[in-house]
Amino acid sequence: MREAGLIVIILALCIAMSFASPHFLTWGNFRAMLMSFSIEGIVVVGMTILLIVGGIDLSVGSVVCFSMVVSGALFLAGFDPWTASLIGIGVSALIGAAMGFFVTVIGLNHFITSLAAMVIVRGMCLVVTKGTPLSLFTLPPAFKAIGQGSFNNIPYVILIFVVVVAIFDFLLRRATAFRKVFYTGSNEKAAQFSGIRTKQVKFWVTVLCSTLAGLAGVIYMARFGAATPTFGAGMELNIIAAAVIGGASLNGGSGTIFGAILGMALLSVVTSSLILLDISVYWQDMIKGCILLAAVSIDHFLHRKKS
Amino acid sequence: MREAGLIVIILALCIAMSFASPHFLTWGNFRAMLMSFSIEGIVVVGMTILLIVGGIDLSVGSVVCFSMVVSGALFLAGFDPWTASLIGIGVSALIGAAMGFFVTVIGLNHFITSLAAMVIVRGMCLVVTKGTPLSLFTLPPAFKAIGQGSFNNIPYVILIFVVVVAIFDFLLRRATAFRKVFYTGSNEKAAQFSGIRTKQVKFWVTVLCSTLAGLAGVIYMARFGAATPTFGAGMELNIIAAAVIGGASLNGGSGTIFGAILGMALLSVVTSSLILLDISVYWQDMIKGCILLAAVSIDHFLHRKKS
Amino acid sequence: MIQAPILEIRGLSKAFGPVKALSDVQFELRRGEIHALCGENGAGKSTLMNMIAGVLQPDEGDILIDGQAVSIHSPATAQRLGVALVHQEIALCQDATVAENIYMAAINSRRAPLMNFQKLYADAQKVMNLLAPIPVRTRVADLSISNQQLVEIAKALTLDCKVLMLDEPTAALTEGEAKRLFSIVRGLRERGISVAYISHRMAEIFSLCDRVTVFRDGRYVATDPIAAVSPDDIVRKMVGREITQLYPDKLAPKEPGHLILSVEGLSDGRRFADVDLQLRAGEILGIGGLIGAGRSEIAQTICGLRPMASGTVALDGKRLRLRGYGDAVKAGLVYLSEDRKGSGVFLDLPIAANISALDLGRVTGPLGLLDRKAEDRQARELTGRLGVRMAGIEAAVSTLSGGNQQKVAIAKQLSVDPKVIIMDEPTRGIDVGAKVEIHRLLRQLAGSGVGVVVISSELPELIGLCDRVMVVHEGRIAGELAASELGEEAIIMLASGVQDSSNQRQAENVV
Amino acid sequence: ETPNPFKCEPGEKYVMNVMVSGVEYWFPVYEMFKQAGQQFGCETAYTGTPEYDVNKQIATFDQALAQKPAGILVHPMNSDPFIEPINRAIEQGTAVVTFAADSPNSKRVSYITSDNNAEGTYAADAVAKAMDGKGEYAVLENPGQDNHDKRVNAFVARMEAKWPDMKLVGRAASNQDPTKAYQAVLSLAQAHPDLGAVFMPEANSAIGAAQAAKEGGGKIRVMLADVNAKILDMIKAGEIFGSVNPDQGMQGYMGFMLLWMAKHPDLIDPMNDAKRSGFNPMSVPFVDNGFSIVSKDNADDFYWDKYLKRRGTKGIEE
Ligand SMILES: Nc1ncnc2c1ncn2[C@@H]1O[C@H](COP(=O)(O)OP(=O)(O)OP(=O)(O)O)[C@@H](O)[C@H]1O
Ligand SMILES: Nc1ncnc2c1ncn2[C@@H]1O[C@H](COP(=O)(O)OP(=O)(O)OP(=O)(O)O)[C@@H](O)[C@H]1O
Ligand SMILES: [Mg+2]
Ligand SMILES: [Mg+2]
Repeated sequence: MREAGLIVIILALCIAMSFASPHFLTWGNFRAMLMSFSIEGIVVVGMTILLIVGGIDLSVGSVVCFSMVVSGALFLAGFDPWTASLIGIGVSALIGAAMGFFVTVIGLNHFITSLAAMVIVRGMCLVVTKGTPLSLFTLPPAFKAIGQGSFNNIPYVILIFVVVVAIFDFLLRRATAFRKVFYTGSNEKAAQFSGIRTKQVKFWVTVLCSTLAGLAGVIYMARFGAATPTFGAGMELNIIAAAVIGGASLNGGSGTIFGAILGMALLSVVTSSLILLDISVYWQDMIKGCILLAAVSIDHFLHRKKS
Repeated sequence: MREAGLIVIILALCIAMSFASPHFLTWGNFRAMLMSFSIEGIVVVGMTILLIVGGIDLSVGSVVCFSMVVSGALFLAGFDPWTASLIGIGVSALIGAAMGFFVTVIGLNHFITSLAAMVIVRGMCLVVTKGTPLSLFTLPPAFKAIGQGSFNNIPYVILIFVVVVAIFDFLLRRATAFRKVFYTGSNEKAAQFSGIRTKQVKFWVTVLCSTLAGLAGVIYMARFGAATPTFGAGMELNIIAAAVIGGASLNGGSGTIFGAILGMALLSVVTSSLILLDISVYWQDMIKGCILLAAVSIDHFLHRKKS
Repeated sequence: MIQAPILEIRGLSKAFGPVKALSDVQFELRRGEIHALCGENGAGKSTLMNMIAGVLQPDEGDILIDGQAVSIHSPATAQRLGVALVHQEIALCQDATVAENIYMAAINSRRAPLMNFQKLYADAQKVMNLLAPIPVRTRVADLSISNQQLVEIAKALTLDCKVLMLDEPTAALTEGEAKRLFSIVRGLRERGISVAYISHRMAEIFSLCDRVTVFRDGRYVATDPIAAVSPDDIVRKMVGREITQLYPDKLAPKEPGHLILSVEGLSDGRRFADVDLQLRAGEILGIGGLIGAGRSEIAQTICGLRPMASGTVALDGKRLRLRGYGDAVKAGLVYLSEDRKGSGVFLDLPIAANISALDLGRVTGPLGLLDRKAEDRQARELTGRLGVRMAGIEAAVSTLSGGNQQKVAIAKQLSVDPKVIIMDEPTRGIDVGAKVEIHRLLRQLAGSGVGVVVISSELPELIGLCDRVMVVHEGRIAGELAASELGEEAIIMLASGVQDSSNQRQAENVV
Repeated sequence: ETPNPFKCEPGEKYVMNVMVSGVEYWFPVYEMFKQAGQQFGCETAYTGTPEYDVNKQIATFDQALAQKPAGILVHPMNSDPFIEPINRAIEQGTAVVTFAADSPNSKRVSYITSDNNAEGTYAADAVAKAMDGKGEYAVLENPGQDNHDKRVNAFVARMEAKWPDMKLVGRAASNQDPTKAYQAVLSLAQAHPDLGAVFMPEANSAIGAAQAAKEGGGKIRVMLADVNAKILDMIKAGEIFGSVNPDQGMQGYMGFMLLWMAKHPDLIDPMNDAKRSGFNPMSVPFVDNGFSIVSKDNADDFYWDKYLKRRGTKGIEE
């Protein structure tokens, strides 16, 4: 199993770190790491499913931002924050539907469609905010709690993340509807010859990915109490990297949610370790890249040996 | 032919623009557009060939920067600029070779390998420069001329670009060695069965792409008389977009240099038009993305009709 | 003095994980002979060929060429040693032209720095014409699967080799193309080239080959001169038992039941026109014709896999309005694709998931969740019935031999209890024993009231199995033959358009 | 009666040029640039690329140049790449003034900026004083961006020189990304439970950093440079300690003045060698536009949207 290799690598890193820094193996640090990737983790879920169907979405960073910005602007315009958030998520889903349209009806590929969407949606963020961050300082505490509160010392953000991951991991393994995603990504033609409406499948997965990005945007808004028009730029590469490290193939047909989350965790552990070890900022990027490369290589090696 | 559709679209845009703005059809504006994409165009050449073989390179922006930074640092350390540049290009080729190694020997995919390389090489730029731009004011005029001089009012940069494009376009269409690139990208197994050493092919194409990025870096250095550690960040998406608009497939097996350059030209004309039309910056990104999407859709439509 | 054989295999073994594909096998190919290699699906024939061609590496044992032990690490090495293989699965570069595919090896090894496309096209067209007049400037992706098979063979003919191995080259070819291939292969033999030939068609083996080697369960059984054995002997050695009746009994002439499938005036506006077809419960209808006649297109259009321009399709008297193939499946109309690898199976997915793909509803429990147990049960039952050789139902289909992949594709169709089943080259790559099983199964299905249509390029199959055969020529029904009229001559005449005068006229007009 | 000399010819146009043109830092600069232009009866325009890309910025600079404006107020993303374009502009008679970042080796007539070193130094003093000169601090960086690096370096240098008991315990790259800043501050707070302050040279990171500081119990003082509405709100709420904010308005207004003067050298009869040497007598090499310290008490005066509303202007869109 692909995941086993990643778990081994992550554990090895954690153990090494616990010797190097006494602060590493504390609940505080663990919580900090989890917090730092749990919202992005929701986006990873959608991206993984999209990769399985053979697509890709470069627009997620922009969509996260747009959902944030739209909800924020609506809130400032007098909507209650829950309605505003629902509309924000709805608008994200619409963006997904638009991309799905271009992919399935017009016949463009996911890469170029979502690249254009990335630019367009980022532009819309600018249009809505006029370039200035919206300060949502007045968000009611009940809403802010989504991003900042916790339950028995476990932040809601982490709970939401775990629930979303658990649900989609389960569905992806067990639900009939999601099985079609694998068929379509594995061999689209064979899926069509099995009576599967592959275009529909691709369409809905595209919508799902954007919707989850929208959800993430709303949670970010609750956490930061702000909506910044530049938020999430460059996020897509990190997210795709996590999914690919976790075993998703860019050619479609394979990938797991759990693996992708482990990929995300690996990236997070590395980043956090470098900071804890007080590595010079000039060296951080380089070391991070090297560890990443080494981890992926080792994982690949473990994986290959098994199969 | 894919290219015909793009030419039609670009011409249509230009004609529309020449009515909208008296400044559009001037040599000054034309020169500005050509200048703005001709060095990047050299990188596009390498990327297109890499896409044809089924690879992708996210590290080009970092490599452009590293080549610049290494050459610059060597020049400041007393090397003559020509030698320094050659070493810069050589180092870029080495980076390509390292990526090629991970792809062909270790067996990682191009995406994740080049993503790691992007981070690592960017880190190396920071390490070499300690984060501050190198001022290369003292570069001898003969060297600066590469980037800033012109011949009969045609900048050398544009001449170099045209020569590189012409050579590789010709080679890709006619050279036996480059046909293997198509075969490998189209069906690696089939190519292997015909005795083609597909790993070698992939390796050398990866090296070529980085080398051309290195060449671009050196020209940028001559043009700007500086080496900035953040240069070229985000360049990769633009470059891949150009190649894909020009007909290169992300699954390998198809693409042309000429098409990719037209893709680049389209992006450039759109950007330039928005500025000349004095469109509000808030709307620029959005309109740009929409035009891009429309252009790709129209192109796709023209193309589909023909075939 | 006896010359050393050109190719000799000694004590070769190969395992894929726990699966022993070959154990301690031997094989000997003499200069200038055509040597058949027989065995059931999964016996290890392709595995052996792949090792000789450098695609796979043996675990132990020797490969000797001209009496010299060699190690063949890669296809390139094999090529240098003069060994060439036509793979069982089509392996062509879809984006490249036919000509480039044909001469890919030559282009690779030649030193010329620049391509000479004029010469390439001219030479390639010459080679291609030996088999069929496929224009060589076409992209391979635009060819039908059987034409791709022809390109694959043409590719082998250009190789400058001493040993040519053909792995089921005729699996989807009709008589005409197969005959042309045989005369070419005989020509090669005259030139001293040695040929190893894998096929499940006994008739071919007896008309073409000099000797035959049989494998069973990954083990060597025997090698005999062809003159010294009968087809029954070979089958017995392959299967380990006697096969008494090759084809099941046909339907008594007056028995056909009610009309199940009725197609009228079907056209797609491009490849075929005015197709009428009636299928009655209990009968097996055959469809014959040459490659490119449009049989597959007709079948796919009936099932909603391609858009129709005009015409009607009625199932059980009710007119069908299909928005897509999914609707056809729901209505009980299923189609087995001739392109196994491209559209028949999901190579990377487990066998069980492949079989359940056609109707996931059957393995879905409450709440829309998959019922894994039901899925496994279904897979176990169907693979058992068809005798699929596999490590387990969780194994990826890509780990199966070609014939066993075909069985999985068939199992998928059978999983849904269809009303009408249209099978395009159903026994492509299936061994003799399994073929008998599948034929019996089809007959059983027909007997239970299912309408069965079999498209086949193998004339004996059409003749032996079907109650009635429709022959297609250039997109039109050229004629229909009742069981009593069936014969190779009759089918070929119709298929080539010789008999039907109206068609002939049309053909002239087209030209 | 002499006609008023401080007036533009018809069609005399002054352009401002920046990169990442959609972000609000530039807006007050342009606002005052525009106000000055209007007072002189000149046309003004706001140009630039929405991207963080020097190559694209130069393309927009070149395009602006192709329209032969009277002057360009440019923020060169990197200094040396602009030498050639700026010199080309000067040659064709377009005056060029750089602001907030310089291209010192070019022939630009003036450079106007706040003093990044002073900003960093001041920020360090403010933080250290609040901590009684004793404790641990960290910095978030954006390595490679010149003015940001200057602020950070000055901050650290000041601490070392003047506040020996202030200990630098960590540097992390946040690259203007709030999520990265958030993660970095959380990690830093884990490794250094006594962390008392964190400084970053821009506002984007601060949103994430402040949130992390808040979740860490509010012991960490967040200090930054630049402001936006969110930052101001947080300053007012006490979630952010303070900010040093360059006086963007002066940057724009004086930027215009410098351009206008450079374009009209004949207004004075120079009492030096300018005429002989061909030197522009109206060039002012360097102007410091100053900066403000934003704290709880004065934060209300820095809201951009309130300013726009009060003035009734359309900001960069006119
Ligand atoms: N990649 C693989 N992984 C696991 N098992 C494999 C693999 N390839 C082949 N096998 C197994 O090896 C055995 C021999 O397969 P092979 O393809 O050689 O059969 P074959 O004789 O060519 O059959 P057919 O007539 O169906 O083509 C089969 O049991 C098959 O499942
Ligand atoms: N570089 C190339 N460009 C175009 N076609 C090629 C190239 N290399 C090989 N071929 C094709 O492969 C075919 C076989 O090549 P090979 O060199 O074996 O042929 P040949 O008949 O010996 O040709 P000749 O001796 O005239 O070169 C040729 O007919 C040619 O069409
Ligand atoms: Mg086989
Ligand atoms: Mg067919």
